[in-house]
Amino acid sequence: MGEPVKILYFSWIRERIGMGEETISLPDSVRTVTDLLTWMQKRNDQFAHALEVPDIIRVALDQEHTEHDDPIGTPREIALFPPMTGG
Amino acid sequence: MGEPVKILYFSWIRERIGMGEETISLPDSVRTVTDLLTWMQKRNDQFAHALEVPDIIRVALDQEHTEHDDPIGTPREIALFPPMTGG
Amino acid sequence: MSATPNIRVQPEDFNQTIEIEKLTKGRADIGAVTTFIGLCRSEGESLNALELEHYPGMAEAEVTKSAQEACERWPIDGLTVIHRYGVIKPGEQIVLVIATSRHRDAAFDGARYVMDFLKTNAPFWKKEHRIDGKTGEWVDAKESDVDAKARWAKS
Amino acid sequence: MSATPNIRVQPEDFNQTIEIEKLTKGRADIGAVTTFIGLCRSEGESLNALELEHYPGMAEAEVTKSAQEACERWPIDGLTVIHRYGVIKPGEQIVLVIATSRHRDAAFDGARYVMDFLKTNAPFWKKEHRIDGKTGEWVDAKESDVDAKARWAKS
Repeated sequence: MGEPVKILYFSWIRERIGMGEETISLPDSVRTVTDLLTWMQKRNDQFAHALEVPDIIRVALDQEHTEHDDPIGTPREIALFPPMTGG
Repeated sequence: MGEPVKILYFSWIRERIGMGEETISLPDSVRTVTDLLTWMQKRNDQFAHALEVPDIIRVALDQEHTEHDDPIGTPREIALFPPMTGG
Repeated sequence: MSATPNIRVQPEDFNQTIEIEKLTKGRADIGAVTTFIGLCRSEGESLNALELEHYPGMAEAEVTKSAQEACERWPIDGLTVIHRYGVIKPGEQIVLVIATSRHRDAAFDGARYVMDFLKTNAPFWKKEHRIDGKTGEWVDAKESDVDAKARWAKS
Repeated sequence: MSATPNIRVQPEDFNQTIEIEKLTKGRADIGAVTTFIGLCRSEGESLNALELEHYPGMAEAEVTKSAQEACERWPIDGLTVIHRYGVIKPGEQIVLVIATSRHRDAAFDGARYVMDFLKTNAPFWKKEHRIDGKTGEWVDAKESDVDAKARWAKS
């Protein structure tokens, strides 16, 4: 397990998971963004529902957009959110 | 000679000719916009100076832009002006 | 046509807030408002004022024509164009274009289309009055304005 | 870079006249001001309000990034972006972009570029509150917004 990292959830991902923020340690097996989403999905039914279409989930590492095959690295903050609808 | 027609001059064409408006009859030989400019140039030195580069002169017939090979027709109002610089 | 344009050619200044309100007040179906304001620039501090001459009647007609074309081409809900004439000082407003629409693409395209066509087709001419009192030059037309109009050619 | 953008993410409404004045007052070298305002639309009268959620910190950072890119790409003299969050009623303002430049092309391109990138890259999400009191839906992202961003790809 790595260092504890803050995870933020937004929009309907936050609603489905039932919380906006948590601090957890990720298993060493989580090396890429895709690994993170796959691992998250298995945590419980709420996560499974929130992340049921992983392709559309956006993941930011330290407030920077990523692609799903990017390495996770050692961020202080991870955010999961759906496609953006601002403007 | 045709019916008298109002001719308007704008911008530096007006200044070089020394008047903004006149009403004249055009000779029957003036059939196109190019004919008009050629005839105008020969009227006096002021017109020759104002129209010395006929390619850039814009001619409107009844407030509609024309090309130089357009027929003159029988407009009530003709305007001569340089390229526009509004906006 | 999606909207009837409001066109004014006048010596008076204008207030973009009031003009935007006229297009948006009391309706909640407009999602996008694009506004363009053209200002009188000083040219290296040498300009005292611009004098704008226009061809009354044809100026309104040409602006109206380009505004109507924009309304036919894009789903525009409201379009206002105000162009001033007379003596205008550096920093003062010359032209206002407002296009409103449900969506931003139509509002951006409509406003820019009107500006591009107005520049080359509407009979206005600018003469410079210089600070040193010299009779100024008439402003030259720009080739780039002709190019700008060409970008709207339909392929 | 031609200008340092002014970026604000706030719940409060904004006044475009005041924001334009901040960019133009006291200088006469600006010839073009393009303003975009995004408004909250009612959807067939069924919408009571939009609730805008944002990711504090990253929202500002992403808007700043697109604004800086615009300032690098075009000769922009001033660029202001204000994006609201919280509950916004139909007809109210959501987002403001102002780009000023000597010439209109840079002002138009800069404002539109920021809007196109803001739409797909800035972490904001809209939820509908319906008039009938039902918990609304989260607004779906639009494919057309991804397409809009693609038009700025350099060839």
